[in-house]
Amino acid sequence: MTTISSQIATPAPTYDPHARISGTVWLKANLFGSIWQSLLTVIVAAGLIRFFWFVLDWGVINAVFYTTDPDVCRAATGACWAVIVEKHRPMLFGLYPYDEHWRLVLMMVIYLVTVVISLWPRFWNLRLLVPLWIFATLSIGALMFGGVLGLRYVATSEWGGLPLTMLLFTGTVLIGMPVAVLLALGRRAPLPVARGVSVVFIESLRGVPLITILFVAVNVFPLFLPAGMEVNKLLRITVGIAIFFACYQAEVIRGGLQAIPRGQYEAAQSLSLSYWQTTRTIILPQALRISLPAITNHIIAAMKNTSFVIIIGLFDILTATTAVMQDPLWRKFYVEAYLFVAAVYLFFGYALSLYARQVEKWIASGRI
Amino acid sequence: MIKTKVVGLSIMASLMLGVAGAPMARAGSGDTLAAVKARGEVLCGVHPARHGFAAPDSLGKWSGFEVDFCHAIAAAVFGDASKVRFVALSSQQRFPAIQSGEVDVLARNVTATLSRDTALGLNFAPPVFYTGTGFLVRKDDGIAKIEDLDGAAICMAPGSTTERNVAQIFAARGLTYTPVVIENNKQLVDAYVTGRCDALTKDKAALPGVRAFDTEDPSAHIMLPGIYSKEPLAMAVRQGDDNWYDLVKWVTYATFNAEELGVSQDNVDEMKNSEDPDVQALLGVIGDNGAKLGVDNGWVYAIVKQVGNYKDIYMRHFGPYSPVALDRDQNALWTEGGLLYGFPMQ
Amino acid sequence: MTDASPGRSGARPARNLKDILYSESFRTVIYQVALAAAVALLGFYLYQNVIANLSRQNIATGFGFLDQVAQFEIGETLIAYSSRDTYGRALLVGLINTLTVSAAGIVVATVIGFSVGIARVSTNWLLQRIATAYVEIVRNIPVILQVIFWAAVIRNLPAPRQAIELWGLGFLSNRGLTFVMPVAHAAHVWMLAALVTGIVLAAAASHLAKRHREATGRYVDMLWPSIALIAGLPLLVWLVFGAPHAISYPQRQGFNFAGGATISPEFVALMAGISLYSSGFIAEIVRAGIQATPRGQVEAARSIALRPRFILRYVVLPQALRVIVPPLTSQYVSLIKNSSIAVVIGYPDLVNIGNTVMNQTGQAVEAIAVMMMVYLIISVVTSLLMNAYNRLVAIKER
Amino acid sequence: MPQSSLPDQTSTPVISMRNVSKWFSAFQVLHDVSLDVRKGERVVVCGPSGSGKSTLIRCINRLEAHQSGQIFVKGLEMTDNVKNIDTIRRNIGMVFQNFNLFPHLTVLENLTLGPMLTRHMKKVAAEDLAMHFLKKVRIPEQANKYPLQLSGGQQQRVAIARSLCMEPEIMLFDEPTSALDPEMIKEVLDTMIELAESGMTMIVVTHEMGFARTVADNVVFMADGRKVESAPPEDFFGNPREERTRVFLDQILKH
Repeated sequence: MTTISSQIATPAPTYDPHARISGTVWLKANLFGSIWQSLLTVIVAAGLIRFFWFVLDWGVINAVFYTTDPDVCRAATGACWAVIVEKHRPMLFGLYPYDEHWRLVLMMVIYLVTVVISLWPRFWNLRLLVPLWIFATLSIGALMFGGVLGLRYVATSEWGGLPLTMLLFTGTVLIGMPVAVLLALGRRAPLPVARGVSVVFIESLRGVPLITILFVAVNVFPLFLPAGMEVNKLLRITVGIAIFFACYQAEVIRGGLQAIPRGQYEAAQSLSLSYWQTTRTIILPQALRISLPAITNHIIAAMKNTSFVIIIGLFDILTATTAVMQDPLWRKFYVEAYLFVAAVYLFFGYALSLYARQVEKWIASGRI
Repeated sequence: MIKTKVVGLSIMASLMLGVAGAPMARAGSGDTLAAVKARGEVLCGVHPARHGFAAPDSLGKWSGFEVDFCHAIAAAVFGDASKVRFVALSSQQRFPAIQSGEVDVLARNVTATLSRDTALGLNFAPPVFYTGTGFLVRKDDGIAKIEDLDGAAICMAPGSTTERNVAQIFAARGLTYTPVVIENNKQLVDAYVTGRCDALTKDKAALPGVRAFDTEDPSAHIMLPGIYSKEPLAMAVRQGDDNWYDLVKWVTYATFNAEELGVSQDNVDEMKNSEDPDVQALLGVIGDNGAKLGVDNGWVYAIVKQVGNYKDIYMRHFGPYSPVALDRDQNALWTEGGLLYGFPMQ
Repeated sequence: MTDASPGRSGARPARNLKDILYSESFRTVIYQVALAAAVALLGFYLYQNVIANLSRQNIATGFGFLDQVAQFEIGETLIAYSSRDTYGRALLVGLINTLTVSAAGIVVATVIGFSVGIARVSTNWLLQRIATAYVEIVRNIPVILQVIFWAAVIRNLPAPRQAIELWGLGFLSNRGLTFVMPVAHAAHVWMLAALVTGIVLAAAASHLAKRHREATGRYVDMLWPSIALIAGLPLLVWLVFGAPHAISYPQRQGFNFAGGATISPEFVALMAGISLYSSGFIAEIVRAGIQATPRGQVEAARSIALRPRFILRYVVLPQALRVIVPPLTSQYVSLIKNSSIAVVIGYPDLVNIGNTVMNQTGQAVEAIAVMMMVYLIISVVTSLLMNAYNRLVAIKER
Repeated sequence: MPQSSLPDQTSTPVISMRNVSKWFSAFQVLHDVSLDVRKGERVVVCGPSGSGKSTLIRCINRLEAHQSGQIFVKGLEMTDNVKNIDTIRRNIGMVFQNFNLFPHLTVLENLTLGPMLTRHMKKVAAEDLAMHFLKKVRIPEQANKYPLQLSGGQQQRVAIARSLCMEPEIMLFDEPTSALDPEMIKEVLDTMIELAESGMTMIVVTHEMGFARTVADNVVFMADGRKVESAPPEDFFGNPREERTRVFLDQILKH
């Protein structure tokens, strides 16, 4: 119980944000405590001002925001944000047939709406979520693949850009989390063989770089299948990233499992609950709550890890951007393009961590 | 935990060694042609972006010299050249992809060599394109011959025959160089264009495409004259499936022979009425060439009608008005001093 | 754990079949046998498929290729290598390059990470905010994007002819960083030996000083004598050899620079990318470590009148390191693994060379197996070292 | 070991332990313990810490497995037969020292979990049952709170109610009051006394000698894994036979 109560007891804040302190006191305490402090503050502030002035100068004042002529950009001393305007479609959608890009836009809208609704506790009820996900899966599938309703068929090898990143990420989490839970349970199982299998699996995959796992998924795995059997490459890659993700996540969940006091198992046993009943209703709900912050970190890491597919030539948003930056006319403005991609990742990463913080609050207040 | 890690390690090691040390045995062959027919399309492994040979346009439609040979196979099998699915393969992925059956045929700038024929378990159809190692350099560096590249940084793709050829070319002349080896083609070209390397080396035939499409000012780059190695590019299939190999081989010959017999995309319908027995056999008016290969007797007609003969294909992508203009040189028929020699189709 | 020692249960032997079927110990065995059999069968099935696939297509197998001649050159090697060496040696070159870039990356990441981590808990609000922003940004941008970005930055530096000159000490160009280097001299080996000797002597002297202090209670400050030993001995050797001071200056020559030493663009880009990325995580680890030492500890140390230096040395550091070192090690391992993205920008690390080998030989299974094994060994060795360290510093508790 | 604890009544015991021994690796925690508990009987087990009293009752519902001897519950032998274990556990409720409530479930959910999952009761019926027992332990108003929002005494009463929801015939109490602040001990003991008065068969491991004196039919004293003495409370407190019992009682009653 101590673990849960320590979860609920929020750490005492170092300072009370609502306390009204006078500005001078605050300044003295935080910026000008001593001579050295003040000196440091001045130097840092000077550097900061220079930096922000540079950003303003380069990124706003002298920047070109819209033009179709790269020479206009060349003439400017500031940033060329026009490259993003000009190239946003190949960057965001990769090799997907140009005329069909509207399908990807629609897909992303459906995807984001579905995800946002699913993350909202108010809508956590299966009668809403199950139809929603069936609808989302079917419509996203129809939009991405086509071949129905008069939509042109688009093979997975032509998918790309941000939608691909989203699908890889979603697939990784949806496939990886159950695998992670199973591996974590296996590693804590009363059966030595199950423990052994899980340990070998987890440790050998955690010991190698993701790249080698992608190599296996792309180059070696097909050899493991009987002749004539084929598994879609995109699926193989997704499963590869998912299993890699699961091995790290399993260790996090194991930490949560270890934190559950023995008494919880005993109480469940004395109520005559079976192993799976105990795991499902007593152990996992607590273990997942305990390890939530670490789980979130790995989920965000999984999103970043999707970018590794550049190595095997999948056209995610990063690969697509590097390809776009091949255009000799716009090549010079790679900084702007990569900043844009970085901003996309930062945005989604930040959104995820904000949500995770909200979930922790909900847990603390007993809402979930 | 350490103990378990070590155990895991040794288990994995023994697995890997077990796979590798397995005895070799010849097993029955798969039937690719039947599989292709059942699937309704040919899976063709192509280069992700090599102008002139294979590249998707901005609408995602593939075009190029090798792409057309994929279409030719589809035309032969289905009578419909469009029944192809293109699988873009990096140089690293190409051999595992054909070995594992991810693609039916590799039309991806593969140089036919002995070790690839044997150790990789490939079978090579007749070369469709003869080329050699070429070097793209900046004009204002004042490089005129290979000796001028002494000490240069040279960009190249890993695992290509080029990588080995350059090592030999330089070693034979007592020259040194620094290889910059990058798998991702975009990154590779980028490294040359931005000036990381003094030279970009690829198959000679691939360099004009880079110059035309990837450099800011194509006229600022030149290709070194001379041919430094043999690079016969050929379509490759898996070993152990002779029927499929035969088909790919004869599709190649058919394009040669059609050109030799003067059967082109423009005149193929008229030529169907030709009195020449060779033309008649070629176009399936007489004989049963198609049946012997397991396809429709009008297979060559379909190829020429929908894709063209060798010359049609060549001119479409390397003709004088294409961005990647290339002289035919060795890639002319034997009758015109080139190396293309189609076996008789009797 | 749901149940204690199922193996030793059962007050009396089972009497009939039904009893056996329902007995917990029997079920435990059955489940495990079933699991083991399933795993074994799956393994056997996959193995069979690989063998069938490889042999049907007549693909070469085995590790014999490691002894074949590689026939390709490698851009950066720290050991002698030419295209006439074997694939095995080429892979070794790659491994050494992996370790080199990782070692450099670890040093840089640690320096930045500790600085930022300390700034994160600084009492200066401004500095603390900047450190926080830095951590959030470098941690949340994919490492591969950072590496590609730095590669692009360096490629877009001027060509050697217009190289940026660095105060006469070197040049920065799209061929990397070229800088002055002392001309190799026999003295250098001896200086290195002197350095090692100096460190050993300094350690011994400190130990003696400690014994002296324990015996007599008198404190001898060994800080400056130690510095003198470590820095002075090599200096002395250098003077003995007549102070060889020939220095090789890089000169523009042909396509590139002659003389001096050069760090390749790929090395710099890769190292910058992976070390900046890791530095964000290290900063967080350091912050957690610093905050893990309760204030009371420092106050207690002050109350027994320890000097600040001793408070740091004997109270704060040991406790902080205990919190910092384990996650730091796994961060190092992950940095080593991240170095494998060298393949994207063309630094010849293990994976990049392995990639070439895979292409040349067509033996994807074996080549990938070699790569995986090497990384697995690296991480196992690291965790062994880690465990040894943990045993060393573990707080003795009951 | 004398078989002195066998009561002279003729009805068959609901719990019967014969020469039960248990080891934790090399350490023997139970030495040939025999004990009979009849229907409606209230047994208090006491003894110094580490004497094996908790282990003893944990063997009865197999939270620990004994290694020799026999345990019968309602005539069914406790072996490693999973069916027997399940049947026996359904008949036995257990209350722990640390309550072991499920902190992520509300009080009501804690109570309905067992009936719904193992007895396959409908949700409504299980909630009715739960409210019935919550009223019995006098905290029906806390039904929708989370365990950690309750006081220790309230939590332990919820734990008792949770066990009762399984409608067991026997209740085991493993030091139910030793984790509680003094002012909360009484409310829990009161609940237990009411339960005893309703005729429940109970085995209680406790240091509350007052409870033993007023409620127990039989007091068992354990030391070093052995059953040292077993007697009705008046004999046990008034005239202990064994020296060890006397020493123990002296220590515990002095304060």
